Amino acid sequence: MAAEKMALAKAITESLRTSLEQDSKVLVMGEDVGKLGGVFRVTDGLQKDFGEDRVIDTPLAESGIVGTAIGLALRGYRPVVEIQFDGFVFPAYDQIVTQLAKMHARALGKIKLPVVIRIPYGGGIGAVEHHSESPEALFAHVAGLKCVSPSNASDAYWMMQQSIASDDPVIFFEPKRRYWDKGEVDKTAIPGPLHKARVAREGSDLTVVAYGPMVKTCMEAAAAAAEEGRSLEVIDLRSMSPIDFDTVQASVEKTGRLVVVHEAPVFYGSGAEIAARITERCFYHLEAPVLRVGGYHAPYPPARLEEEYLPGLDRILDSVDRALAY
Amino acid sequence: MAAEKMALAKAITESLRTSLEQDSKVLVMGEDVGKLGGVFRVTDGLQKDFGEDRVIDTPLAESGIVGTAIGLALRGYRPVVEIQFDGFVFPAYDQIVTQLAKMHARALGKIKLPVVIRIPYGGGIGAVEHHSESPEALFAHVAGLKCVSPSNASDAYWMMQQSIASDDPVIFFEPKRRYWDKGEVDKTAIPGPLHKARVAREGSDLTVVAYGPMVKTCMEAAAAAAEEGRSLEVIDLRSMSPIDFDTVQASVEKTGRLVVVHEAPVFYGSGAEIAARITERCFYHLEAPVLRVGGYHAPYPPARLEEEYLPGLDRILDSVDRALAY
Amino acid sequence: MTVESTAARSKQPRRSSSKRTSSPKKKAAAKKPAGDPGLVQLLTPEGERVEHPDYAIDLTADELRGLYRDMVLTRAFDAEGVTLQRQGELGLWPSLLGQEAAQVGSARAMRDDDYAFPTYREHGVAWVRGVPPENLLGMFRGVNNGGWDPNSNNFHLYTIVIGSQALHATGYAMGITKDGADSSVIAYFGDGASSQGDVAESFTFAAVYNAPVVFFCQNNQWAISEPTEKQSRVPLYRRADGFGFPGVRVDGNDVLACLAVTRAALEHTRSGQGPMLVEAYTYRMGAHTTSDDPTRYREDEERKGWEAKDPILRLRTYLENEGLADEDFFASLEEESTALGKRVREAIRTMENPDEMAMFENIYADGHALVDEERAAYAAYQASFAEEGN
Amino acid sequence: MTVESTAARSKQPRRSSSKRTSSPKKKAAAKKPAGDPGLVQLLTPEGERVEHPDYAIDLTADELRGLYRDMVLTRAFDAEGVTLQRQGELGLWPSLLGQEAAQVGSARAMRDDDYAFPTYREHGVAWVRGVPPENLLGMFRGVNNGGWDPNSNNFHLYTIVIGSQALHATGYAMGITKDGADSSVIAYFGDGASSQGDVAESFTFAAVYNAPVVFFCQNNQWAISEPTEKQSRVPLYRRADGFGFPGVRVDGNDVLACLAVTRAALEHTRSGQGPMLVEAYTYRMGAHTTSDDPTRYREDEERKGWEAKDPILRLRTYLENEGLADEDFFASLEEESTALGKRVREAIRTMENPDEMAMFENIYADGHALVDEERAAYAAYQASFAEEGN
Ligand SMILES: Cc1ncc(C[n+]2csc(CCOP(=O)(O)OP(=O)(O)O)c2C)c(N)n1
Ligand SMILES: Cc1ncc(C[n+]2csc(CCOP(=O)(O)OP(=O)(O)O)c2C)c(N)n1
Ligand SMILES: [Mg+2]
Ligand SMILES: [Mg+2]
Repeated sequence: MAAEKMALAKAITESLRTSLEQDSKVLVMGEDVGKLGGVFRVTDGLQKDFGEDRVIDTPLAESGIVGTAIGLALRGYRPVVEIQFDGFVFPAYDQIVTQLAKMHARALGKIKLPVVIRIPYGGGIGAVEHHSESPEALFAHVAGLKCVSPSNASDAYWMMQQSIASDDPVIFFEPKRRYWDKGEVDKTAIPGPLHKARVAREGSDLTVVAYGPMVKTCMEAAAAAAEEGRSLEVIDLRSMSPIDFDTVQASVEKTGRLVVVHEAPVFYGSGAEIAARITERCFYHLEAPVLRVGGYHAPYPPARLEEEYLPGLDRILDSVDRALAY
Repeated sequence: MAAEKMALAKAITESLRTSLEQDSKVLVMGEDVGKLGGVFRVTDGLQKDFGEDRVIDTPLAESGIVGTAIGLALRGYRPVVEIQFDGFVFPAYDQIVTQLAKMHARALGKIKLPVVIRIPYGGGIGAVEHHSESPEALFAHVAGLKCVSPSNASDAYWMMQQSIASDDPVIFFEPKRRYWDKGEVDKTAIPGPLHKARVAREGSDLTVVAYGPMVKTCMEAAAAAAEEGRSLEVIDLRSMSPIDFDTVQASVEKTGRLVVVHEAPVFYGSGAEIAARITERCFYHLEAPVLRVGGYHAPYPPARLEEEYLPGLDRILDSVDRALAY
Repeated sequence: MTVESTAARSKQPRRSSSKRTSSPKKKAAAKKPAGDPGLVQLLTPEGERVEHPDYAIDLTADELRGLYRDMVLTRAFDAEGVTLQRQGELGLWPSLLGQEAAQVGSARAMRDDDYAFPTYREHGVAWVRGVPPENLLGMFRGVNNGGWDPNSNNFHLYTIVIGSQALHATGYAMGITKDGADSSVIAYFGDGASSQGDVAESFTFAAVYNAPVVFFCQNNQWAISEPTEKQSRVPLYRRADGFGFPGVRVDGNDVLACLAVTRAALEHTRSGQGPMLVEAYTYRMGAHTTSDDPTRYREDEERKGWEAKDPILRLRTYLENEGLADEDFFASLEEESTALGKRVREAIRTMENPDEMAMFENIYADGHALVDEERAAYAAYQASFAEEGN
Repeated sequence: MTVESTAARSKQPRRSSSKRTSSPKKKAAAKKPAGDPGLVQLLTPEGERVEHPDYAIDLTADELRGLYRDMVLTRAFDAEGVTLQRQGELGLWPSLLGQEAAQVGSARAMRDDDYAFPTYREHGVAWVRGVPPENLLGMFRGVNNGGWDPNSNNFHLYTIVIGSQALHATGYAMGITKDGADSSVIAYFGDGASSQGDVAESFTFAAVYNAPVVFFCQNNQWAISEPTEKQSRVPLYRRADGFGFPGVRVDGNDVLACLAVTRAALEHTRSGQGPMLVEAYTYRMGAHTTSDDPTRYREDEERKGWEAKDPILRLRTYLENEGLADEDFFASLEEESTALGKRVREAIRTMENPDEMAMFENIYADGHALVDEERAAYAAYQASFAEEGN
């Protein structure tokens, strides 16, 4: 058994390394990804080993990074782009939404754009403004993009390689506050499909759906709930577009109750889509409305308030209680 | 009674004219808004009457337009910005999301940014790519912005002035395919609040919620349903952020059924938010899950397919039937 | 390459052709351009050959007639586009009228292995690259959003969001460098586009990575209703200098100058010196698109002034004066034009609407569960009408 | 204006002060700068006054001491920022170490009615504008995202999204023109920021509208780990030329030159000639921020080379050599620095966390139903703990 324990960030590094090794068309590009190895050191050592030609420090211009990545993909490359922080993806939004997402359709399939956009996202690290946001709904709404987020090292390792192997553009949301969390990675395993949800904990009273950084929090909530005699099933969604509704549906048909948890603001967030669709699919099974726990309709607050802003154990359990009270 | 019949586009022109007259700080700016009067002639004649200093043809750069509008607002102006078509707002997305939406909060309220961004949106006009999109969910998700859309000339007239008067940034979505639809505008009336929904047609069997261009389609659907003996209540939402959930709730408590209709893709669309929240508010009143009718998870299709892509009478009535069948 | 292109594009610049038209005698007679010294011109509006110290060109009669033919046929099918729009066959048509020399000249400077990234008005470039005109018209008819295979002619899809393609071109050029190839790229854009941040960023990337890309800006004086002064207070070719690469302004209505300058620019990029900017100074003779009404914002006088500088006329005068083309040539070209117009017209009129299920195709290369679900639901919904109909 | 600023900012440029320090004799002795002729320098690293044909400056001893004091105090509280971060009082601190002259010099060139749009490192500009240092530190402590009132000192909030503020500055300047005022604006940004589309677009808008804005680029050689060559292959001041306005490179470690050049640039903009670009050639002596580890990407040698060009040192040498400041001055300034550090430290340590309900405030000026709902729900939720606690 080849499993190694490694931090989530390290698992991504290893995954990038493997991809760079296996396919000479894979490129890593972004601000400070070279010598510095990225502000989170996720690309640490890669430029040293693969050269400046494949691990590329770019000018400070996100639209330029994504736009030239598209051009590189048109030339046959598979660029993996790093956006330094969630809040800095917006200058590239036009290129992502109007070009990256739509070019395959515009060309009636004759063009493929295997571009991965890595975005360290989410809060909980005490950062200044624009460094703690969760913009996934703004990408998942857009057809032509796929959006995924690993919650643990093993998924980070495999999902990154699958994203790079995908012929579609993938927005790869990295749960930055979990970068340092260690987990087992078995590099010889055969991974499941990229867009399949995972039942992270089985339970019978209520289903909790989360992805990325919130999975750990929800597992903790489930453990706490168990002590109070409540059996929560936790689903790690893994993919926000497409969403594996089948797995969620199967769970909700069993438990009859659903709470969706994410850091992003609830209003127009992914929880809305999950609630709407699962309610439609499980209308006769639901004993309570789908409840959502997430950020408020407010700019991400200054660091000293983020504990209050972010969904934590208490707020999740409060919603669990409310759902169970129906 | 001072009501005049005028086209929706004309009502906006008149409203802008009135605002320019009443407040010397109001500016109109955008590409081709001057001599040409905009590609839809919405700003027709304004530059002639108010001069190049107040009705400003800008360089072809949307981020620049919104970014300088922010600066002008900081200097005390109230810019009304035109984005030529929905699909061209994305180069400005960063300025809208990271600056326009957040600066009031960043300054702890010491800065106000009364900027209106006019976006002619939606399909049905047989246009080429990027000219028919409905990106409202991408703005409504973002705290700090308000998003509204009139469905008729009178609302267009009043809501524009209210948006300009608002001290918050407002994204004003103009239903371009209804630009030429005429309606009564009473310039002496006292308008209701900007963010209040309107019951456009009373009914008892099922509630239909729509906004902007889809209101007319839903009214037609309600008329058709009435012939089949089904009484639909149609709500014109008018505001996508904030959403007047109270009005929708009251209606659903009465009818027990809800169908939400919009042109934008359903996946992560505004219908999801409405479905999720109304299900929570009206759990015991709903006889059927909230159903959504909207665009598919696809880039807006070429013009020859848009009739199939856009929600029309049949697709709305199909969902009504499905909801009533529960 | 399709049959209608004048000559197969060579793999190398066609510098060594043997039969030359400008004999030494002629050369001696060539005058310096009268106008703006900063404007590269090789053929005056009056059809006189002039020399430019930095840009020599020496073409065979065949090549000259070929350029003429390209421009005439491009103008012909472009006019057909306008007509077809009037007749309701197209939703929209952006005419290139007046810009034939800029497009044909620059495109003829390219090698087969070079790549063109157009905006939405480069019908002349498309023609030279061998893209059948019908293919271009499809998106303006509304049957697709582009849809030709960019790689079959190294001619990318039309890009409507202004300026975006400049970055794609730059990235593509960066890829060429990585491949160790000596191909090059042309990014086409307009005077209006020069204001977009994306264009500036593409200048930065191209300069920093020494990418082999020629930025070819057709300054046709207008961005819809806005004159170029709304985009810049100095000539656009100067923009490049501040990014550290050369810019040059060429008479965009002079096909010889456009060819010579673009050729030199492409060579410059191939030699590893990085990008170059060419500003082709030209004029949009028609409306912005068929939806536009230019009488609202510009004087007819201005247009008339430019008529005298017509790119086709001046080459015709030259060909006639020099005896490089006879009446037969012009007559048969007229027939060819008519035939091309007819061919395009027929192709459009018989162009089928896409199947409605096409909405659900080509959104993802590897599929997407929701698309599958929506496709199935739509098919079932459509089938329900058929059932009801039974 | 707060008391700590050296001198009240005048409503007009202080050109007519009477007591001048450079006597004719001194002037005659002044040398031409030895280095890059394109680099404007008035005070060499060795502390020698040199003349520049285009940029004269003539300051009183008071004013010179004032500039010195500004730089020293800025450096002092900046160092305090680093210390406070190490001690866990701040989450982050971006030190301006090495850039004091660029910031103090440019800011001292401004009038009260001018407006500064900083990025996130302009502590020296803030100081001169009279913003209390504690206010700057709040956002790095995480108690707010800025939060000072920009209009009380005409000093806008720090902007973290690189390049955005250049457009705000330009729009603000456009408003000044509309108002018929003769104020001006400075947009501060870095070498890295020069690559952002927003900065290019601000150049375009400012040029086209003749907006009174000085683009002040502090080229501190690094954008985090990337040297300036990753952003441009030519000096950044040249960027302006391609947009049709002048650019100049100034020794960014020479406070006199920064003052003189910025003053001239501001005058240029006031005269209705539109924008100007100033590139202050300087060096970021410290880490990018306290989170950064520069040993990973640059040699200590480089830093050492720049130590010899220290902006404070050279002015001190000059003051001493010219007898313009005595030991008392330096001693009391040291005390003042210590006191300022202490004041900032205490202010930070006693800075209260915001009330949690502040999350729901100031999102909208006119309110928003959902915010009200969420605020109420949160309050009820919080109250439920209190109840349970009972
Ligand atoms: C980002 C964006 N904004 C606005 C438009 C609408 N629009 C289409 S063409 C055009 C003018 C383009 O002018 P120019 O770049 O000079 O090209 P030309 O049409 O003259 O060839 C505008 C504003 C667009 N297509 N994309
Ligand atoms: C749009 C955007 N992208 C990335 C970042 C992350 N970032 C913060 S500072 C910085 C480097 C800025 O360099 P420069 O403009 O030279 O300013 P300096 O820090 O040297 O003062 C980067 C990449 C950001 N803040 N905004
Ligand atoms: Mg143009
Ligand atoms: Mg820097």
